[in-house]
Amino acid sequence: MKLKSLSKPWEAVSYGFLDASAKREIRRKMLKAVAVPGCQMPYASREVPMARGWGTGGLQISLTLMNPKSIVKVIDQGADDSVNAASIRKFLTRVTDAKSTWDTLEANLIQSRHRIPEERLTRDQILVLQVPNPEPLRSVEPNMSIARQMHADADYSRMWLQLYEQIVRSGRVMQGASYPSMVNGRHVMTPSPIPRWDVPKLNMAENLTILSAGREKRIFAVPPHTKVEPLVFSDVPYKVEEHHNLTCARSNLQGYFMNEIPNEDGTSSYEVSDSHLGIKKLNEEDGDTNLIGDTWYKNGEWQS
Amino acid sequence: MTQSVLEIRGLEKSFRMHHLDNQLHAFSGIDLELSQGEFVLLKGANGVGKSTMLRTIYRTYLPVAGEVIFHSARGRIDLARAADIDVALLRAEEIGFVTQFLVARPRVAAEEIVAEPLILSGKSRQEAIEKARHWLNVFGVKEKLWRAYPTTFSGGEQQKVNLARALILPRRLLLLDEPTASLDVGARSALVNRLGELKAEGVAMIGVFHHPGDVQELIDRTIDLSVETKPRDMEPLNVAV
Amino acid sequence: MSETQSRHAQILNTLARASIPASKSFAEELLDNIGDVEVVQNRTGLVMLPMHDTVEGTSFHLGEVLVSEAHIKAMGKEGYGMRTGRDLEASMAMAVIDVAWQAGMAIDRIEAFVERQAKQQEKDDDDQMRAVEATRVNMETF
Amino acid sequence: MAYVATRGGERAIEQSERLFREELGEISLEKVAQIRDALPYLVDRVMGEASLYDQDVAALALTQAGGELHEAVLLLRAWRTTQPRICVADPVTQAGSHVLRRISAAFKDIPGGQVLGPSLDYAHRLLATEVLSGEKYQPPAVDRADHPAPRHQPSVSKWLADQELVTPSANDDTPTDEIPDLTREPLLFPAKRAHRLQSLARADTGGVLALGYSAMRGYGQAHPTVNELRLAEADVQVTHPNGTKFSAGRVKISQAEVVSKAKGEKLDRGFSATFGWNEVKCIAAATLDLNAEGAEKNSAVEEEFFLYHTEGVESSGFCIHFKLPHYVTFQSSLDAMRDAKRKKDTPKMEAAE
Amino acid sequence: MIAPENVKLAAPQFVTTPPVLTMRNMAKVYGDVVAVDNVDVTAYRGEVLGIVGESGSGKSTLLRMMNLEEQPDHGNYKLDIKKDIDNLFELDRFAQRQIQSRHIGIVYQNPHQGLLMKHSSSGNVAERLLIAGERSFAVLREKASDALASSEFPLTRMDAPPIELSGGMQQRVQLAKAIALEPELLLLDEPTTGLDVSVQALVLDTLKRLQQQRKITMVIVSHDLGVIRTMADRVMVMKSGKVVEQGLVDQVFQDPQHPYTQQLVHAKL
Repeated sequence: MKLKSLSKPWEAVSYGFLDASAKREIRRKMLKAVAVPGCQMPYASREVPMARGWGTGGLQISLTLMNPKSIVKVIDQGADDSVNAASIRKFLTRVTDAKSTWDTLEANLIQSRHRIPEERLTRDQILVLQVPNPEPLRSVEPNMSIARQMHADADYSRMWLQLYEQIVRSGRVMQGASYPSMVNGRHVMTPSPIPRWDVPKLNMAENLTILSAGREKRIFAVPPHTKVEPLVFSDVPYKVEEHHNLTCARSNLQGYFMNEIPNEDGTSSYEVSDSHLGIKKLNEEDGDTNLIGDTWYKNGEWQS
Repeated sequence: MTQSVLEIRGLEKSFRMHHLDNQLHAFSGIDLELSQGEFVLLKGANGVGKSTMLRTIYRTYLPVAGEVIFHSARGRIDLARAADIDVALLRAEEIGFVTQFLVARPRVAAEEIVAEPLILSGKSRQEAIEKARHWLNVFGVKEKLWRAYPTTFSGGEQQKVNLARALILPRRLLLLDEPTASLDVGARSALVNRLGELKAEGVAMIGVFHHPGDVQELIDRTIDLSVETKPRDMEPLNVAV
Repeated sequence: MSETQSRHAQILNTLARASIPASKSFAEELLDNIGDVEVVQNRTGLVMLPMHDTVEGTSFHLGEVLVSEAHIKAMGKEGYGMRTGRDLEASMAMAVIDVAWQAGMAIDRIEAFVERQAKQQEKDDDDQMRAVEATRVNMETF
Repeated sequence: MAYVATRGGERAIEQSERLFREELGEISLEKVAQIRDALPYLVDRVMGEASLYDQDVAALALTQAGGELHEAVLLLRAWRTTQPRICVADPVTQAGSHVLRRISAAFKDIPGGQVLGPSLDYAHRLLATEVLSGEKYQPPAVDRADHPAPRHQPSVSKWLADQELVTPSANDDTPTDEIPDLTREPLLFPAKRAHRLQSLARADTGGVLALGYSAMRGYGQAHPTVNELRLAEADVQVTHPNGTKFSAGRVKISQAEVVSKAKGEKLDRGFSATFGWNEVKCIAAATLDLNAEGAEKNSAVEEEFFLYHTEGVESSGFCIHFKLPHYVTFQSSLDAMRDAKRKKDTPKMEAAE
Repeated sequence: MIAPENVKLAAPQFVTTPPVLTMRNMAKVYGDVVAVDNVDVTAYRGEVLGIVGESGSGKSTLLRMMNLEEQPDHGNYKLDIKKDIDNLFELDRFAQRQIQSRHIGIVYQNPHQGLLMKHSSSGNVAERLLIAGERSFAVLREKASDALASSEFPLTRMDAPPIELSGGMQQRVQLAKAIALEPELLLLDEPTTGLDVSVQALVLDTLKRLQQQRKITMVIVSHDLGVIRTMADRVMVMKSGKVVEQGLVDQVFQDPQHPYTQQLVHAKL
């Protein structure tokens, strides 16, 4: 008998990369987050082989939720082929043996940075949003301890004040993405930096949305059929980006959130931000039918 | 039978000066009764404690013994022992203290200052200002000054504003501490007229006058403090109310 | 602590720092006569290392130390090896020597091996600490 | 034929990584060993910040990251997540550590004496340029003393406690399995002391130095004096299945205790320790610990402020994440700006409508 | 003989409405320092209660307790507006904050303590209204400008941040913020200390006018006897955490009973 025959080869990585204790903690914190919609639940947040700020929060949720039957879609700024989305998708499928897709309708798990797909999500889908700054109060109160107390007191006057100040200074609410929103009438959350265009998609949605910040170690959730109301004054209505009349230069889609592409002559052209929606449109023109599912906006108008 | 307004019995005032370890005696054993519409003159040599007595009745000075029974519209009360808040209430509604000094406030017009007691007593602003202008006129303050700030007025003009303010509201009891000193003739006669009116309305008054001749016709009784009490020293502090 | 246990501790201390090649070849020799070996555990892993803070006496984690671990059963005894680093065979060698010592097998040879290793470790420590002693600042200057 | 987008992204990231690795060249066991042996203090720093002690793995991380410290620390931390946790060793104590360097700046002499150990503190920082001309630099050997220094040294802290100059530390009898661990539970404020010290042990050296230095320069409330600084080796004390305790080997640690110059009757103290030999981090971190009590909200010496901002993996990660595309959020802001500008150009404010 | 203490403790005979503010046995110790030593305070509707004393006398601590910013070691605090609550200090933090934000206004000596210096002045006032749940932008504008106008703040500058304003104007913004919700109780902590004498007079005048117009109950803390004499109806004199004397403001200033008050009045007059 030799030592070599007794000893094991040196290697060990758990299924889904995270060890069982990490997944258990994250599952528990997700349950808590679902139980108190919009309330930030602290979690330990393990280090994963990706830099903090690059979606490690979303990644830990996906790794915990995924199994070999999962079909995962990863988008960054609306695009499946953007570099970071590609990198995360590669890692997720490598450590879980799950399938990946670009099609919103086909996926049962969607990890996204900064966008919600234009096609309506269903009760069988989970949306995981990567969150850089989970604290909506950060801009008015950088100190986490004080901010936590403000949440406990439901004291959001500073947030309203911020909106007041913007109107006083600029004549309108200047908040771009990350529009602070009241969840279930109790907790104000940041919907992660999705554009204002996407915030209504969270309100009374069919799907579960989990928001996770790896660097800041917070998980929060919008369960299905939960109210999500952007903070607005009763006499100053909420306005989404004025993209209703823009047309995608590549797919001819109109009335969806667009990326602006500066042209050399000083003008701009536009390209639909949900890149796979554009691909579907092109494929429909090539003869495929009914590729595009039900969408939240139609011809630029919100469909309630 | 006229109704009694003030009954003073065995009133005594002395000042304890802790830093000098000294007791200054002002007066003691004062008895006095005052009825509605009665005007009593306090007299006596300088330093005999005339002003001190007015202030003791008003509770600017705390009596050390005796009673100061005041028959208020709300009932009978001993001012020597009344709670501060009650004294404050009576001062706002029933007991006036008239001196020659005005405590003016910056950027408040003469008519506003005069109208203030009426406003505080619940009169409408318009009514109060109208009354204030009337009395400013009576005491000889020129119309162009009504809306000016008394902080910029001469001493004499300030005094007129002060009298208009002090006498605008009918009181049950008026304490008069040399209100005529250094008044010009016109204002003085206006004051005497006003005091006469108030007396006729039933206001009880007790006063100290440098020249009692000014109010001779109003005086019902004179009390000589030099006889009533044995003064030993002057008042410790002479600060305007 | 019993005398045996205290001796056991000394042996384990020495084995954990013993020369890896020497340990391995000595263990291989022992293995020939050990019979069936059940490997309960052989892995690398982390040992949390806490420390006492001198200010408030709080225990806190400095971090984790990478170790290799081997846990075996043979001759009715449980052999155990753990040493810093990732060499799985080195910890296995330690476990083998340990189980043999506990079973009373080749006691003289094991004691002699441990003795040699302990002497060498003692010599290395002594050399290091004499170098350190040379850096002592002599404060009795006047 | 269906339209298929080119997978430009995936190809680009693949080639980008290749380009980086191509420039670094081959990585071999020899290369890793060379880095481990030639740069022990850098290896120490990486082990400390990753809070994972193993010189070989740390040297590999450094090699693989081309010496990019934050990348090396991240590599190690991420790898650490894949390793099972076997057990918790017995706590390292002051009395039990093998001391190789200990000095006190608070006292001229201390019980046990001032032992300089390995240090460049008094060296003239002259470059050995002759090496670049082809000569070898051979360090002169230490003239060893005829007797060894004592392995263990008394603690200056204990002496201060005996003199009633400090409040003696209570003995923490938390079972080792229950010592708070912020890699398994979130950091919340006010932080448990164990969390604070663990976070500082893992903190980025440069970050701790910058904030600690700001406190030393006067932005803090207490000025540190080094009560005792130690470089030592500590036993990893574990338990055999039959209950016998033994040391699985030794690891290098550094620790510093600083005291404030007395204001009241007792000295305030701060403490820090980390894996590897890294004196500057320990002194700076102990200074932050010293200043934390009663610190003003949002000052650099407030616990929440310094713990959040010295987490190297988080701060470096967040800093480089700004390289990721942000055109959706940028677009959203542009829309608001253009609208506001339009409104400014027309006289009436919508808000006033 | 009439003992001054008996007069002070006499139950009101004519004033039958309950006091707006009643504090009993308030006590607070910091380390070895007794900041407030079993103090009783009563304040009636529409009156101005002054508290004088040197720094360290406990007057500011007492005021902070009135604002529910500071919890006492023991003591009982009742506000008439919350008749059903026997002791506000027994409420949880959340409930205390509700009362603080809706029913109590405060003006601090240092505008930095009371204001967001870089937000607009109107926004500073609007924040109070937002806390109370106002959600109409137009109403916020209107109410904020009303409060600023009542504080004699020039409305042309209503959106200027306090940091760009003079000290006197900053105090007016604080005042507007304090009165925006028409509180029952207005607390002033050295509101004019640090201002030029002329500006000080103007601010005091605004305060006085506002107090008279709205019949607010006001508690003003100052070490400046002149301020107290101008503003207060009644005054409490504090020393080393204790109330050594209280009375009508003219009485306390002209016929002080306690050796400390005599010393204070002689020194300052």
